Amino acid sequence: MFPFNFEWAWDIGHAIFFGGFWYAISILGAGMTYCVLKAAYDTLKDGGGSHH
Amino acid sequence: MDSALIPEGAKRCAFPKFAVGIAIVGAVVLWGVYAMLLCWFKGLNQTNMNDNYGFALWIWADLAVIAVGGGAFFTGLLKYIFKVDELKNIINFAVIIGFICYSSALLILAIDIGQPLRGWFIFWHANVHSMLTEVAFCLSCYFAVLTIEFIPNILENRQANKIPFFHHLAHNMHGVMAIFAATGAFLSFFHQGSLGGVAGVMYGRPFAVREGLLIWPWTFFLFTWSAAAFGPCFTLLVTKITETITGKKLVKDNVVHLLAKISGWMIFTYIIAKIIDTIYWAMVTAPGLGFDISRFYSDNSFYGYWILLTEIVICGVIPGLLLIMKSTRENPALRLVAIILGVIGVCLNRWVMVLQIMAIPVMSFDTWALYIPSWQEVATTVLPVAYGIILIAVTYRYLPVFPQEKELNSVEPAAETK
Amino acid sequence: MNKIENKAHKFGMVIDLDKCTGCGSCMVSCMSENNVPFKEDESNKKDSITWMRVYKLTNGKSFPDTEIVYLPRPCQHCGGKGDHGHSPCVSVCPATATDYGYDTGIVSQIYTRCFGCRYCMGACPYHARYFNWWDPKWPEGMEKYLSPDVSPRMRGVVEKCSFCFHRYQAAKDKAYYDGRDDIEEDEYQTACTTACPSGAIVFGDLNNPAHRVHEIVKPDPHPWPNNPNVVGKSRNPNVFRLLERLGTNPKVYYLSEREWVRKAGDNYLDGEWDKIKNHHGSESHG
Amino acid sequence: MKVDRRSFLGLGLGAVAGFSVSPVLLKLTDDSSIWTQNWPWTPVPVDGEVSYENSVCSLCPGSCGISVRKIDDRPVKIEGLDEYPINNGGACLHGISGLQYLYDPARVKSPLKKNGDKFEEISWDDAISVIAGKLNDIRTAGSPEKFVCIADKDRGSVPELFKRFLKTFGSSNFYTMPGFESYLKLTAEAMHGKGMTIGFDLENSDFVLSFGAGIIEGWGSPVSCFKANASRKEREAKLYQIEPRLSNTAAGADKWLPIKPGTEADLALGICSFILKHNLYAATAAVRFKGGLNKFAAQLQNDYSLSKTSEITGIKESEIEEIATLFAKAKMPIAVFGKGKGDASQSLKEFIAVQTLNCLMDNINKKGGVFIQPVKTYLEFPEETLDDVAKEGNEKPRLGQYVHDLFEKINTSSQPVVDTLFVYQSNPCYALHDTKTIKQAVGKIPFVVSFSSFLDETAKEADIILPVHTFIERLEDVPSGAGLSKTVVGLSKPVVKPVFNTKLPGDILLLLAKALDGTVAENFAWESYDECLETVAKNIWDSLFQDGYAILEEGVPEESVEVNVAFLTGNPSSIQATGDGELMLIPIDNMRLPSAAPAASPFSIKTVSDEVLKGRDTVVEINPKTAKGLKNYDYVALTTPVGTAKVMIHLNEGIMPGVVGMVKGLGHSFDNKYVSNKGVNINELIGPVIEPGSGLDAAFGVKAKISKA
Repeated sequence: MFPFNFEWAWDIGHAIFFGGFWYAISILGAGMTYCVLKAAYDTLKDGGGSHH
Repeated sequence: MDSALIPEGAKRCAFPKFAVGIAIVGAVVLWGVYAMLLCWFKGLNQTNMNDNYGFALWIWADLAVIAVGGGAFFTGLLKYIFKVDELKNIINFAVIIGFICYSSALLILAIDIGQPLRGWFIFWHANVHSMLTEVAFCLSCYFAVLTIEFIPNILENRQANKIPFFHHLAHNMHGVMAIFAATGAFLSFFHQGSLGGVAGVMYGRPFAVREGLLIWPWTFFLFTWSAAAFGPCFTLLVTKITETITGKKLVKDNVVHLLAKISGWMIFTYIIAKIIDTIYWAMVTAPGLGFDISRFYSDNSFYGYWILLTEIVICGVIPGLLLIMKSTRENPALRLVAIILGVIGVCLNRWVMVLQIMAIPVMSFDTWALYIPSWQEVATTVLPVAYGIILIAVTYRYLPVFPQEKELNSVEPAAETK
Repeated sequence: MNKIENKAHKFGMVIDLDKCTGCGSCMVSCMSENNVPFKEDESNKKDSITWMRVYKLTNGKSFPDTEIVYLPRPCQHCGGKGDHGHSPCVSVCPATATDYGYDTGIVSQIYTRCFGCRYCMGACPYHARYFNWWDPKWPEGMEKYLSPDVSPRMRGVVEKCSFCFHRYQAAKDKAYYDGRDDIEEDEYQTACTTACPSGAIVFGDLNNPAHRVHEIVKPDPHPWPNNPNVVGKSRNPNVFRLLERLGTNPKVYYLSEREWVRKAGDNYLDGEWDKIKNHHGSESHG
Repeated sequence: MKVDRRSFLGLGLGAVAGFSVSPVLLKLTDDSSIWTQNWPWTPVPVDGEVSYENSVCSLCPGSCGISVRKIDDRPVKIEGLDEYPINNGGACLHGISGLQYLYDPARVKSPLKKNGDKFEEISWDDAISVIAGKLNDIRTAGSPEKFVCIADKDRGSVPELFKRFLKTFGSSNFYTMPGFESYLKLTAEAMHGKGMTIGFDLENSDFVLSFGAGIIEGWGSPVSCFKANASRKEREAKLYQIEPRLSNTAAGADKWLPIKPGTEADLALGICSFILKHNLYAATAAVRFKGGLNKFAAQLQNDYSLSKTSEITGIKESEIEEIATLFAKAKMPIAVFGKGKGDASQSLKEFIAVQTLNCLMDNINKKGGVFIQPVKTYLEFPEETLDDVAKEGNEKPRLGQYVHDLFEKINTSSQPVVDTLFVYQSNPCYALHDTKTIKQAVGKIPFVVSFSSFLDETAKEADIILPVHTFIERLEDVPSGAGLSKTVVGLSKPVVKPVFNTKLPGDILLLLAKALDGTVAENFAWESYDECLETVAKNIWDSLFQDGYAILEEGVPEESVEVNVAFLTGNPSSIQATGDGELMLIPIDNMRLPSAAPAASPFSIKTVSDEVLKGRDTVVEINPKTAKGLKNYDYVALTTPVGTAKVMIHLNEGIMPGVVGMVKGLGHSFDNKYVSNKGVNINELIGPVIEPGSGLDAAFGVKAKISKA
């Protein structure tokens, strides 16, 4: 799963498979990071908790 | 008692009644958990699997729940990418069903493998040429997507939503949901497909093997397609069951009709492809390996042509047609028949592609191998069903799952049923 | 690249079914050599670990025209379609726990890597792979006879015949120690081969024309015209492989003068056998 | 409150998040998988230095050379010994499984004494003194002939020591279990003179006509036979197999001739008759026949015309003609006898009838023929000195001719005829017909001593069990026999130190002798069995010690042999099976199952087909025509005059209609769960049938009924 695993090979199979995998992971990670950061920002902007 | 958690304006049964219901299903869960622990601590000798039946009931259940859970990705795809806006009224529920199905699938896999503590080797020491590797990666990633899709709905709980951070988080996640849904659809395409590929690449098994496109056998595409086609049937079926149990209408007819229509056309096109695939396999692939297809359906006490007929015609062609035609589709009874047949059809397909493959002798001097699962296998297979019922009950009670519920049930004070 | 290819072995065996008596020596020699466990009831052959299993075949005729033959079935060490090393099992293992040795042609199994998904077992049409449904247990004291050359397998993993790979390693070590480049034919023989009282099993390097197994099998280096996935078809009319038409390319060959036995090695449509039975490798290279 | 809850929540979530990203989880995951790779309950064999030791296997009469691979002092693998004159590299599954006997759960770990229903451990000293006391009492009472011994065989230094022990004690009652070798001697003695025996040069014969001999079922010296059988292909030698069932031998033969069970002798005589009638016999043969051939020929013409033979045996006249002609026309034909493994119950008439075929073709003492020669001796024991008690005892008649007579006598006599019984390395309570009566007889004997490595069925009936080393722990001479064309004595060497508190059988006898009154002790004056063996085998000791074996006789014998068919001219009737069932139950000898002692090993049981043993049930074979609607693995009750057993059915096209085939070697009942309590012991269903003229138990089967259970 990482280049340092010994069965890793720099071949087309690994490139496509793990390319797709890490790409998907990145999108999910980036998306969630954005949501969480933005939510934190929005919360602070609202003025710390009194949201009624 | 728990009224503070119940969505505003929604009517729910009394807590004790709810608690009793959960306890009953919970007992089933405990039975399943006991069987699961037996399998983990004593090993797979607790099952009736054997060296001919390395894949058995569990793998069927796994494939089946993933297939019927396909409603989540397909509905998401339609809603977020193809902008079929009506589906927003059922997407929450589709996601919850998907979440249940996929979490169950992962649990079953964790019980099924002989060395659960080494299960992560499939990621760490991945063999990228194996369809099962592809399944594991895409399945896990897609489960993450489903979780992400499920989170906003949880955060919309009356109490959770009062917390500003959660409120904003849910809001923001809704904003970028299309990206998640697109990723989910991409991942789903591959893992549904690679589950089909698991069978299709077994070129030592003439019953399973298929020719295909590049590295993907035709079963790859058929599985994706069938999951997209029959998944919505399951979503509709569970919605119907939930409506029946709660005694409330939860989703408007036009939404149901739309999803049923899409499903109908998907089933219809899928079954044409499946028929072509079956004919080609029966006339070309298998005979090329020395097998007349009668070999796969005779000389044993269970598998006959009836299974092929049931899968393709009774549970494929018929539901497809019923859902395509407006008159039958909009007839509640016939629609129900169609979606039930559809769900049976896809489950039967997965059965055939797991258990019948294992049953059929390949060497000329080998014999049919039939097997009956042990109670431990049955219990662990029932476990996800019970867990699913509990999760649906809890989410229905505490989360605003059905946006149209309030509107559809505001005329009269609803009867208090669970 | 070429040099490495030339040096690559392709170990295989040919089993003379006319000589095999079904005595079971190969099975037991294999069990003893490879620390195969046993349990109280081994009569359910679907959960009985026998890397080498002897099948009993009959010609299906009724008394008194019945004939039987015994067919020992080790792991076939398939080369996969086109003999490219993508054996049915190797190509499906998700965790690279089974591998194809391009220098030996041997399909290995790494027990500590296997996590027991059993996909390889489903993919193998020969039932050559076995799962450890139970913890291996020996009666008190009997574990003293276990050989350190092969580690006993833990519960929950798949195991199978390795062509006694440890014997290859030992032979190679000895050759290296003696300052030789390569091993001799008789230095590396599997436990089943040496045990067979009838001498029905011949083991060696299918790539080496001087080896007996090559002399008997005469493998065709070219793909079979009828099916390009099939490579290494025997040019000996009495030699066949199990399920050859699937393109698995086993390295275990069988020899029999009886036609019904050769026919039982594969599957044929009605009437097909008579058309196909005289195709023995590509004629142009005979 | 609100703030608290929130900070608590935050703290909790933070802790979880922190834990998740810390290396702890990763480390735990990794550690747990490493743990699964090294589970403490999965054994790890200790490595060490590799060495090989050669020895001889004495599990069966085959006497194959073995090579034992050792890691330091642990034997880990038994293989056939290359270049050994009997098996040359090959080995049978039982020999290869040999190490499992070493650590067998049913091994007797120290001397045991029965107390009520249970055995108690006692010391060797106590065991010896108890037994010696008992034996001295017998001698004092003046009835030394009431001391009886049963051994597995009668050749080799250990059986000789037992015989010597008995003789110097004053008893002639030494018996051996039925074995192929004793039948060979019996046949040779009846036809060719005292002290003779028979060997078959199978590897050089071009036509083998086998009357049910399981040449690849464990007959004779199994590995040697396997080799001879396998080389048929290259030698273009033919094998014709005559038996009611498609055994492996029949399946591997060039032709299988199904015959009505128990009529093999008639077929052999029918073929003799045909050969004589058509003058197909060797011209040189006639002179060998004592009293000429004419009278014998005339008798055969009368009793065994082609049509009559065909009627008796169920074999077509044309086929009898064909085999008779092929046999007679072959360059070097051999007819072999001894159904199955050649041990257990056999008929002397059948042996003689078949051997007459060999004599008619005059392939006697020719390459590829039958070797008839005196039994080779190689041991030289000093002359016994007998005291009066011994002399008197030896004068008294033996209690019976064969071991089954002995038990018969014990059961029928009102007086106790046996006072003390020694059972050495044999299991009559399992292996003899009608085991119930055998056990009953053993129960009547006041004092039974078992010399056994395993707590088997007979040992369990004993009053004292003296545990002996297994073959792999032993020093012993192992003479071959078993119908081989050569006589080889191998030396079994202790390749491992005794695992338990056991002794060599020879040493036990020395200890016992020293504790006895009279002249017994002075006849056993050796320090140890080692010294004894080296002394008595001095003629071949050098070769035995250095090469691991000594060849006593090899090549074609030069003896000129007479043939006496008086037994046949006495016109004995053929054996009839007892009972009134419509089916005939016959035993099946299976290479993968030892039929007597020692019992199967876990490995060999594991190889047994599920068409033979299924779970705890014996599976019997019947022809689908006989099945009458029964399906595979249906339960049936199998009833014979001797007993009833619940068994499963397997439909087999390879067995004659009307015949039920049941494997030998199952149904053990001792403390080894891998081997015992599986299936039925066929000897519980068959009773002895005594052959007139020979006195042998010649039961080839029994009439039986089956009914759905």
